[in-house]
Amino acid sequence: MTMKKFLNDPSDLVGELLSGFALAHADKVKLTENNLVVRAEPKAKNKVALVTLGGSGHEPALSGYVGQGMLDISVPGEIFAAPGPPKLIEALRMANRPAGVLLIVLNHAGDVMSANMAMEMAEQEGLNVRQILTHEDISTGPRDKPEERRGLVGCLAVIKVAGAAAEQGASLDKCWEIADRMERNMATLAVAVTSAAHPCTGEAISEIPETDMIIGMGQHGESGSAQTELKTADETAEIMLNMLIVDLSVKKGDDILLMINGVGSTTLMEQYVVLNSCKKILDSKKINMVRCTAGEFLTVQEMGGFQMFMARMDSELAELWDAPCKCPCMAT
Amino acid sequence: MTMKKFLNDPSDLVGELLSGFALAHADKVKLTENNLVVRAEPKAKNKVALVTLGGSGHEPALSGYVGQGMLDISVPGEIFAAPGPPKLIEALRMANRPAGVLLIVLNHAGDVMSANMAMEMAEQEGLNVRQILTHEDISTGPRDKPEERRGLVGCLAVIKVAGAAAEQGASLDKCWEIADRMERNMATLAVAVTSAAHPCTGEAISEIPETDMIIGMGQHGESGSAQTELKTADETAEIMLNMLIVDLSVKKGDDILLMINGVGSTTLMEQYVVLNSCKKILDSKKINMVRCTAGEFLTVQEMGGFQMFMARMDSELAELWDAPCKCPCMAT
Amino acid sequence: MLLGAVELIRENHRKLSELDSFGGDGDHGTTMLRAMENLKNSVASSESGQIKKLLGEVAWAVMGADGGATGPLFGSFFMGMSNGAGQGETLDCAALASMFEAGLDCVSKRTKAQVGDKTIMDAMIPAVNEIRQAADEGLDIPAILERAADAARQGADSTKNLQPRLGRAKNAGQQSLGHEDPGAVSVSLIFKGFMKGALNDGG
Amino acid sequence: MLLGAVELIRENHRKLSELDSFGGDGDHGTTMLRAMENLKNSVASSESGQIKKLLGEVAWAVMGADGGATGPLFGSFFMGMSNGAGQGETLDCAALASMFEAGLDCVSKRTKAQVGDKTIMDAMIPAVNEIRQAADEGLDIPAILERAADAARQGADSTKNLQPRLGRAKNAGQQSLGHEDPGAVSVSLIFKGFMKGALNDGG
Ligand SMILES: Nc1ncnc2c1ncn2[C@@H]1O[C@H](COP(=O)(O)OP(=O)(O)O)[C@@H](O)[C@H]1O
Ligand SMILES: Nc1ncnc2c1ncn2[C@@H]1O[C@H](COP(=O)(O)OP(=O)(O)O)[C@@H](O)[C@H]1O
Ligand SMILES: [Mg+2]
Ligand SMILES: [Mg+2]
Ligand SMILES: [Mg+2]
Ligand SMILES: [Mg+2]
Repeated sequence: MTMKKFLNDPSDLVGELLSGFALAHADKVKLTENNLVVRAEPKAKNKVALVTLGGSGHEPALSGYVGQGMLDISVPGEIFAAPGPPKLIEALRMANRPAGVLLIVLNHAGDVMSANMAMEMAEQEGLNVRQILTHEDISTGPRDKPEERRGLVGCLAVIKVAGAAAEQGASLDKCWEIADRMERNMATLAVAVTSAAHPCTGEAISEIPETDMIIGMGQHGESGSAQTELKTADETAEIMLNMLIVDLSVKKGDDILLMINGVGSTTLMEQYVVLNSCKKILDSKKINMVRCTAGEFLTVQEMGGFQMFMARMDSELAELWDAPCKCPCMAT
Repeated sequence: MTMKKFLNDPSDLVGELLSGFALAHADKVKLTENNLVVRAEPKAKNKVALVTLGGSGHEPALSGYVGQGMLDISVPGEIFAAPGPPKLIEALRMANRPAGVLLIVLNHAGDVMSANMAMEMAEQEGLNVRQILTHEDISTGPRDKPEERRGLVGCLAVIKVAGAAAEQGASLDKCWEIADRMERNMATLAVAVTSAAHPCTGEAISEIPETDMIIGMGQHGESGSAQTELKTADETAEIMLNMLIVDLSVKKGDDILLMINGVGSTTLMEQYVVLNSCKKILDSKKINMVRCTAGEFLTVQEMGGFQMFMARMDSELAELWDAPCKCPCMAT
Repeated sequence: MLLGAVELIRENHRKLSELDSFGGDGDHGTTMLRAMENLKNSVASSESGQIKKLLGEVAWAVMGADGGATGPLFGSFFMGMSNGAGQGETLDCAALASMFEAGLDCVSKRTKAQVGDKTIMDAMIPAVNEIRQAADEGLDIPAILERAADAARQGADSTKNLQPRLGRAKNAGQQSLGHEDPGAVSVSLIFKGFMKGALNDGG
Repeated sequence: MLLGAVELIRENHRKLSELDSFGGDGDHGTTMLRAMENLKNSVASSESGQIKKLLGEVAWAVMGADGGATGPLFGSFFMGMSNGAGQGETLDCAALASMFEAGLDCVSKRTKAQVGDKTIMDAMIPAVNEIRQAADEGLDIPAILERAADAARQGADSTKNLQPRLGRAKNAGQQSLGHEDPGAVSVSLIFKGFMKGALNDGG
């Protein structure tokens, strides 16, 4: 199967995509000389700044969430590859302020290494930065070994609630506490049905048999744990919900946030159908889906499948989830 | 190739997708008993109401644009099939008010027939409705035969500017005039690279050779006019821009709005790359891209490709384009 | 009479969708199926024995199937038939012909399509003309409908060699050459169903 | 010495990406290529003849390739070598060994991976150990690097039969069995490149 993407020279890909991104959303973001994505109108200096980093090719993540109520700086890497420490330390220096900086890092080897190196440098330089790691992929490790869990779409929830807290003037410690509370109460599980092509190599990034689906497939098409034949929306939702409920020990009467994240070619139509399936099942279990959403928040090129995200919510988290935001790819 | 979609019984598909849609966006929209999509908080009765209709399977269109600053009621049909006159007349009755109702119709046989029949009934009943037809697909007919041109993503621009005018309290005649001005000054061209499966039949809705792209492919995979081998983003942008520029007689120094609409599996990454290509080309032609955007606004399931939309803008249209809106799938 | 059509569409909907895939969007069978289910339900729930009223309800039900072009076109056909029907509970042959002509008239208001455009009209126009002629010749209703069904079938067959000039399939160009127009085939199935239905329930 | 590595990665980047596709995300070759282009540019633009300074610049350039895990790991290797290098413009064999050991140390700070985890460490640890041993045996620099290259190559080969326990490929399970770890192959190519480079430019 030939790759059918609209591209120019793949070695300029990230630069071109970021330029196009900045054009499309010039009212909300701009690019620095070094291709960091920053707000068009910076946040007041007396409020905590949020910074994140991550590979490209997952649009609208993560730069699509730079803006009022969410991120201050996004540090995009190359396709599926975290940015290196040089860009990240530049971003931390730029964001640094007395109120402090919260660095949100998804648990993938490259992101963590870059973040750790930049954090060491930041400490040496006396920058005021705290780090939060997101690791909620229940398919890659048990809850008591968070270091084995990958960071999936859950980063969005963490950015949303911590970003809202920062916008409201919360301290760095408070923002960190909010982010940490969200992080400890969330879980994600992915399912994949079709592969995608790596935009630079043109090769398929995974192999999925014609009639199968793979539960637990990662952000970059890394294989997952369970392979079964393709199931209906109801059946798939039931399997995934049950795994998330067990992982989070969600009980009858608990309040949860549910998010369906389409990873590429799975249609919004299907995401709504799955969300509707989830609602029926959760109702039958008397679990309260107090908030929910569906959409393409963090994609893996044109891969088919979705990530199901669940989080136990308290009233403070729900309020921060609802708080207004104005970002290129998320606004209320 | 087996269809790999997360679905239940296809005969309930539209109902399920609408329920999921309403769950995901409960803060902005709700469903009537008869599955019309209406605003959660209705617009003041002294302002013009906007109504549209269209087949399902094109999510987020059209119901994703119900909300403040855009539509009041969306009448969703079945998959790829316009709703019939019974639902539409119900919507027009519901929307009817002294300030009047603007009905926006995309030029497809079914939509137009339903709209005409409903308009005849509305007239008999004395409802205060005016209709605007969008037909901007330059691949299906010349500019002087608008009735041959299909309605593509341009409906979004019409809804945006007319919706903003309505929200600001403009009269029905003024809203119609704005919609008509936008409509007469816009043009769209689509390109397709991969097909999609019809969610009810499971069959491919078009056939595209492995290494080719088809310029002029319609909203539902209907074949287009020109078939060539797959080209780079720059080359594709050049071909499409030139055709749009000729059609609209855009001249050096003109102000335009450009919109890249991903129709399914073409990534946001690619859309940004294409937008960036367009900017370079337009700069070289000294045409001012005063507004632009990219995203999945009106899809054709998981089809690969995009629609390129261009409109000549004046300052009033640009201001209305910028006006705030709060809809499930478009917000500023 | 009407329910015979439901049965035939149900049996052939896959083929109709397949025909619609040569340049169209591949949904005509699904849509006709939905329209016919609605038709069946409306007949079942109708309390009136009056043909005019029944046809009016059927028209609204068919249009309520949200079937793109199909709903308004086939709905208009029944709506026109309702307009053209007398107030009674039975029909004579002349009234039958007038009723079908009114149906065709109502469809003509919705589309400019003529014979040769590769649409439903290629089957519907000859079928309705044939009904008038057969009625004028003094045939009985089952025989009239048999002639209509034949004419519709021939009309549908003739679309094989046509290029579409209207509707979604218009831009398909060559793609649909060699294949019948799905809408015309639906019309022929419906007339065949009327015929079968008329033989079964006698009218 | 360094530029020999650039050449070999350039020749083999497709194979490296392919190896990364068995359970990884298929980009390792692309990433290494970018890192090596950065390395080359930084060597070209470096104004210092001092090894320590040059390696520091190289380390930063490699990390600046935004290469996921690869940037920090290989960057750390050069960073450690820079830390371990003396102030001069040439190296003796013992200093060479210390320099490489410092490189390995710095990488070890970034990862818990050991021999057997199917990562770069399967090639890097034996290669650096071999350098120390060969230096202790009194060999000259090209010979030392030849021994290192062999050890790295053997280490990379050994990853074929391992299951990954760290990094993105971890969850691949069986998929990568029978295939070498791409990172380990890169390390072996780099050491081979060092050897070739040392033969060419004599140091
Ligand atoms: N303008 C028209 N006039 C007459 N018949 C039409 C017209 N447009 C479409 N049709 C008929 O409708 C059929 C397609 O119906 P269907 O697939 O159900 O609707 P859609 O084209 O909206 O998907 C065509 O085969 C043709 O017979
Ligand atoms: N935690 C780790 N420790 C040591 N080496 C690692 C680690 N994670 C990944 N690697 C090495 O990196 C290689 C993959 O590199 P690359 O594909 O460039 O990065 P990414 O995994 O971010 O896509 C693996 O083959 C492995 O050798
Ligand atoms: Mg990678
Ligand atoms: Mg249709
Ligand atoms: Mg059709
Ligand atoms: Mg990789």
